[in-house]
Amino acid sequence: MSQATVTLRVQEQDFDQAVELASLTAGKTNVGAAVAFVGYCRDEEGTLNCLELEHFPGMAEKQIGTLCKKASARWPLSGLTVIHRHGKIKPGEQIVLVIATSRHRRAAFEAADFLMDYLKTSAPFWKKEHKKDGSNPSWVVAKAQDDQDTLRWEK
Amino acid sequence: MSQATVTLRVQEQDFDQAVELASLTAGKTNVGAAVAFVGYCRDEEGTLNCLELEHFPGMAEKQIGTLCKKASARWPLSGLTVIHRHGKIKPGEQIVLVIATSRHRRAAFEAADFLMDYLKTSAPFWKKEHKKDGSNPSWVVAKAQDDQDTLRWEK
Amino acid sequence: MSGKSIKIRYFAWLRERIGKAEETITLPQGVATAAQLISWLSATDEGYAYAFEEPDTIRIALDQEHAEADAALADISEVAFFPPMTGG
Amino acid sequence: MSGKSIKIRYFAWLRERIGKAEETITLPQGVATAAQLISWLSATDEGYAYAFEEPDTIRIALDQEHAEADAALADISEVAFFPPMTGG
Repeated sequence: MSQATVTLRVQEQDFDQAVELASLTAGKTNVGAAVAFVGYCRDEEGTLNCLELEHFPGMAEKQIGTLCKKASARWPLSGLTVIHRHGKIKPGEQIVLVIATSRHRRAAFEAADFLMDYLKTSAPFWKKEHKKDGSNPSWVVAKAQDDQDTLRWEK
Repeated sequence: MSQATVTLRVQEQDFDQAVELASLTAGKTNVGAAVAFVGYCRDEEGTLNCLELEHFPGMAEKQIGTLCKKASARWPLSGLTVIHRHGKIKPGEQIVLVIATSRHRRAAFEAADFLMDYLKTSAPFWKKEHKKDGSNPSWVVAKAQDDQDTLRWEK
Repeated sequence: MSGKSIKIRYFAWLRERIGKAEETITLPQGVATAAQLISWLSATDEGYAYAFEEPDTIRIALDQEHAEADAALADISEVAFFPPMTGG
Repeated sequence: MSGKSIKIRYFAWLRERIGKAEETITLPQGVATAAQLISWLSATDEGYAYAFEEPDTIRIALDQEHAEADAALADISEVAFFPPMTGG
């Protein structure tokens, strides 16, 4: 089994999902499946000005790197890309990208799913909501469901 | 729960994953997660000239439409795009695209995964391999694993 | 009393073995299910017999919906036979 | 004998409640674990007491690796305290 190509970035600027996907697949004939996940800033009520993502520089990259290693060891991946933004992000904008490529679809699906579950619960990022009405910004509370989701992989 | 926007195409020409993803997400603030799956024509040994995909016109669209309805009924999706190509496809080229968008990541992951499993086993497409050496083309044999995979959803 | 007319379609290696993509036949008396149609076709010609030599592997669609071998043909206008699918 | 020097970092609402992002302290005698450091800090000031009022919700990283509250600080140069993460 060849080693997966891992790309990992924690950055303020936006990313181009299509460019990242192409760089994992273009000209490759050993990739049968790509699963790309994009997480967006939601605002269903129309009350959000922006999300502000605080992160722990250094530890964020380190933790995501550890997760990528775990995923590569568990599934036969050919490539793995994780990009997580920080700073202020407007409704509708992209927050996070995970792409997993593999010979087979099941590995690509599971690795991307696994990475998103653990990114949520172990990568040091914190979201703060700034409302349009100028009220005090408030920290997003972690969901018990996210911890539950990671338990699916502990078997 | 609002109805999911469903796009479904069976076509010979290639597709642009990024355009399809953008059409499900651009300007939307109720989408929190997008999962895009792309299936590619593999050729690890370098012996394949092309895959030829035969399909049952009419039934293919009908079956995929039924799968999209099932996915929309089972998960709270905002959008669903399925594009399946037929005809001759070269190594490295795209064969199939599934995109699911939702407020939450779990619904998007599961719906895309579900659709791929059932596309494999219930959409009327058949792959034939044309080798570079000019030997008789051979039909790809269905994998028992693909049937197994669909059982995951029958609970 | 003349039997009803039904269209039959073949795909992938069934189409190749039988040597045609479709045909329209008059359903013979006593052929009421897809399985019976397979038996009747197999008895007519070596190409059909070869195509249907392992009936358990044959998938069936009646009017473009997946169906079991014992499904009735009474209200059906199109039967399709094909191998297990390999799309996606 | 003087204690060892350790850097402490705070994130999100812990940072806001404590009013600083980081500080370097000399580990007092008897403070050997992350939990003991939380207790000691909470006793020094109302801001810390407020930040750490529910110790069970506080997550801890030692030299940028997740750690439990009873983890030893002996070989550690940086401790970080933060709420449950909400990235992704």
